Amino acid sequence: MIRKVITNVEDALDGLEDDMTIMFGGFGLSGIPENAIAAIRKRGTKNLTCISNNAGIDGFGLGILLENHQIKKMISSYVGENDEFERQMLSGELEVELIPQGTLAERCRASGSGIPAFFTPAGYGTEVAEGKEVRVFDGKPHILEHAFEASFAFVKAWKGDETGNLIFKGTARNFNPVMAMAGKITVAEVEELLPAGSLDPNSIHIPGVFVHRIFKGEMFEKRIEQRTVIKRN
Amino acid sequence: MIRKVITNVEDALDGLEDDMTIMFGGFGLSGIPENAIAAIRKRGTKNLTCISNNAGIDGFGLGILLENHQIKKMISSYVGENDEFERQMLSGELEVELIPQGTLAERCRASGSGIPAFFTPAGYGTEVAEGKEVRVFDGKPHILEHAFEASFAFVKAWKGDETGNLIFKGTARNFNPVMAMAGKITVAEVEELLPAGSLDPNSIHIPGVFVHRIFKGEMFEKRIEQRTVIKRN
Amino acid sequence: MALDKNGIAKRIAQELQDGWYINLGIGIPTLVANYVKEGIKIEFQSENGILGMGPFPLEGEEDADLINAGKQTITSLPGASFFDSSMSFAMIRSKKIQLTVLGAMEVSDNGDIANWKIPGKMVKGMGGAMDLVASADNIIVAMQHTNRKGASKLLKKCTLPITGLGCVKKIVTDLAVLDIHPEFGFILKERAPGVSVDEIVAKTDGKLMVPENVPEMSL
Amino acid sequence: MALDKNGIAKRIAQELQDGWYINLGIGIPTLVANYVKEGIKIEFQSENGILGMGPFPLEGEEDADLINAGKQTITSLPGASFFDSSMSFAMIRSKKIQLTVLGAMEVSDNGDIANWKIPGKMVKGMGGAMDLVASADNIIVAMQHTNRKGASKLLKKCTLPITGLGCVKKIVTDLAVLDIHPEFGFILKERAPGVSVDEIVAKTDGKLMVPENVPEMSL
Repeated sequence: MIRKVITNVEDALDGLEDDMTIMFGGFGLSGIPENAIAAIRKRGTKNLTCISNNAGIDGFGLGILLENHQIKKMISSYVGENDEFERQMLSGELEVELIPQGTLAERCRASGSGIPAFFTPAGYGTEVAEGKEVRVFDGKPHILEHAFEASFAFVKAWKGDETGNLIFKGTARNFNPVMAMAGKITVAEVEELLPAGSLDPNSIHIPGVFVHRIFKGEMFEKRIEQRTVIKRN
Repeated sequence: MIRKVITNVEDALDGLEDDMTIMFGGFGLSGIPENAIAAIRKRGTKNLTCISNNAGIDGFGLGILLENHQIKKMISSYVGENDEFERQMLSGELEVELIPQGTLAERCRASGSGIPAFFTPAGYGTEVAEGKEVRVFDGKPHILEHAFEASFAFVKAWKGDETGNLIFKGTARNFNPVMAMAGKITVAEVEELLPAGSLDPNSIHIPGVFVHRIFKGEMFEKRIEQRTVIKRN
Repeated sequence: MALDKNGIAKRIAQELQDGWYINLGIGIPTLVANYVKEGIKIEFQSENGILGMGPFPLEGEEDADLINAGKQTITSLPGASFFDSSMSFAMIRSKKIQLTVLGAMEVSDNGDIANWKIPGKMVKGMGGAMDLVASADNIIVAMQHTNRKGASKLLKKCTLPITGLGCVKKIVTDLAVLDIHPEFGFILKERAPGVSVDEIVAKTDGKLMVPENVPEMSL
Repeated sequence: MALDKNGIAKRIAQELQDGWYINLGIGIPTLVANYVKEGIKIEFQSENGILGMGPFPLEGEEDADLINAGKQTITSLPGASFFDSSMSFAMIRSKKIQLTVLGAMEVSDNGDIANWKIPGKMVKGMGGAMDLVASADNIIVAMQHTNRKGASKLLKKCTLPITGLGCVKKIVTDLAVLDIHPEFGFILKERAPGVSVDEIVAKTDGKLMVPENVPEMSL
């Protein structure tokens, strides 16, 4: 488990098969595993169930898997900003399961923590709670939510080392750490891949034990979804 | 909530009363809130229920509260190495609840995460599971464990800033972050207290939102419990 | 005259108290940050993973790795921290955020809110809204008093799928400030400048309590 | 001749495989780290919050902020990471640790283990043992074959309070290496050098399967 460095992005996908459930880190387009997504597009794996907070945009992020009809189902908290997504969803081609964002994060974290289920107040009284066990704690109703199971988790970090330790940058951290914890096979792509001992052991966000494969991403476009700025005067 | 800096350790204990349940970070003697413990000893607060992985040693750590008969009950995972503890426990003066270490940590984390209860496999089939709900997930029995409630959490960090952000050092991190998350009032003592903006926002272990009071510890003895070394030849 | 979006934001900003951590939703709520009173110290949380969020960056200083929950480029202020999504919702669910401001399609007179789904239309998802409304003790809704067809958004019972039950404490619309009381329903607290009580009564469908004296907002 | 503690540790070290993450309990298990084969790369986890634990520090270089779960001063190796207790048990419960070695007072022939409490004696607590045995897929117990009174510690059923059920896969004692099979009970795999099968049979109370040929350990 400790020899993790992959030099060829295709090797990072070894074992990825049709019909699998896989996770993708990122929030909007920030911190998404661009290189893995491109490689999955190239590999052509089909009928994927994808757990990802968002579904990319037309032509970028998970949008490129959607337009190639590789995704059977999306499990997300927010899926706006994507025409192809809307078309496939309305035509019934694409299944969509919407989950409160905090529950999505916690179900990933639970999966990577050996916690099969937990209670949360989020979604009580809404259609999210339908069919779920309700229990009152301290006078407040909560619903029982379960850990995800995912064959692969694809995450993107800023820096990584040969032992798989990961450090994320800014808000590109988002879902990446909890998904890194959750994957049966976790594949991390990083901007900088360093020898063991290069990173401060006190500043590691995700210990290498959770990461099975790591590679330096060939290219990070890092597209910005909403460019909001203050004009210089 | 944002003006948090305390200059006088007594102020850090404001509101601490007899019969409260309070948490103490640390593992063995490593990373314990020495200054808060000394102040509580001085304040003389009684009948405390203390949640702490260990119970200190004779004359140091929680040992000084034990010998002053301030602790009614200890909730811990391991309580060896303390004669006064043993004496009080065997005489019935001190109540002791032993909890698996991972469950102890997760019950703190749950408390600071708004998760009232979760399932864990730890302790199934043992006396720890007595009276607890058992549920099978994926063929394996788990028990339901609940979040703690603690009026105060006393934690020790390496560096902190005025907004309450904390960074821990080495394995002195241990229970400190999850307890910091869990306290109704969280009091952090730090070796270095810096102005806002001094710490890298990417390297914060516990965001300031969880910390209500912060002060620079006057003195850290940092006693070593088991000094194991390799002799120089 | 009815308030514009900035007017609503400005009125909500008056509710902000020194020392609060605040989560602002997308849309009008985001504008609240522009009207924080001088002399009070607050921190903005964005649920994608930042505390201590600052204003938009100067042109040319945008960073794809630094966005808010609306996917807009932002900056961080001194004392900020970044964290992952589970930590972000840990602080939300454990009530460490003192104020949540968000938009709504409908609010009922018992504080239910619907703001994530219109049957028959493309559903974008609830994002973090369900987690926020399920846990926050202090929720202010920022919205128009009526929808585009002129129908009231303040109802006896929400007709759209619910986001959370009995959670809204205060509403600021283009016409009024209203509190929600578990027994009395909407309580009219303030009118927008020049807006009559009659207009507000006419445009409110849910149970509404109108005190004898309803002052104009001072903005 | 029966093995000493270091002999037990040495034999267990032969089980270590390249690439494994390993958690060593207090006592004999800790000694295993001294006998790791050349050429294999493993990492030691200590549940108080370190991966990549190294040997004891050189005299004078002890750091109170760097200890193992036995509260001993340690060092960290290149590639190490520190983390909090919830993260530490997250990796343990989610089976990221390939091998757990720990001591025991009793093991039953169906793999139950008792190692935390003797009724009537001062109880020190289970520490992380219950979490470890409840989740680890690969548990080796390191212990003496008999207790100080000469009674077998390999039993039909544990008499002491249980730490975990049906979890032990292998036992290395001063006398033997035994596997545990859900149907056949203890299976004698190896004898300590010079120790007879008869002695092992005599000192084992639980169900024991003895193959025709039981080789001596090669240490």
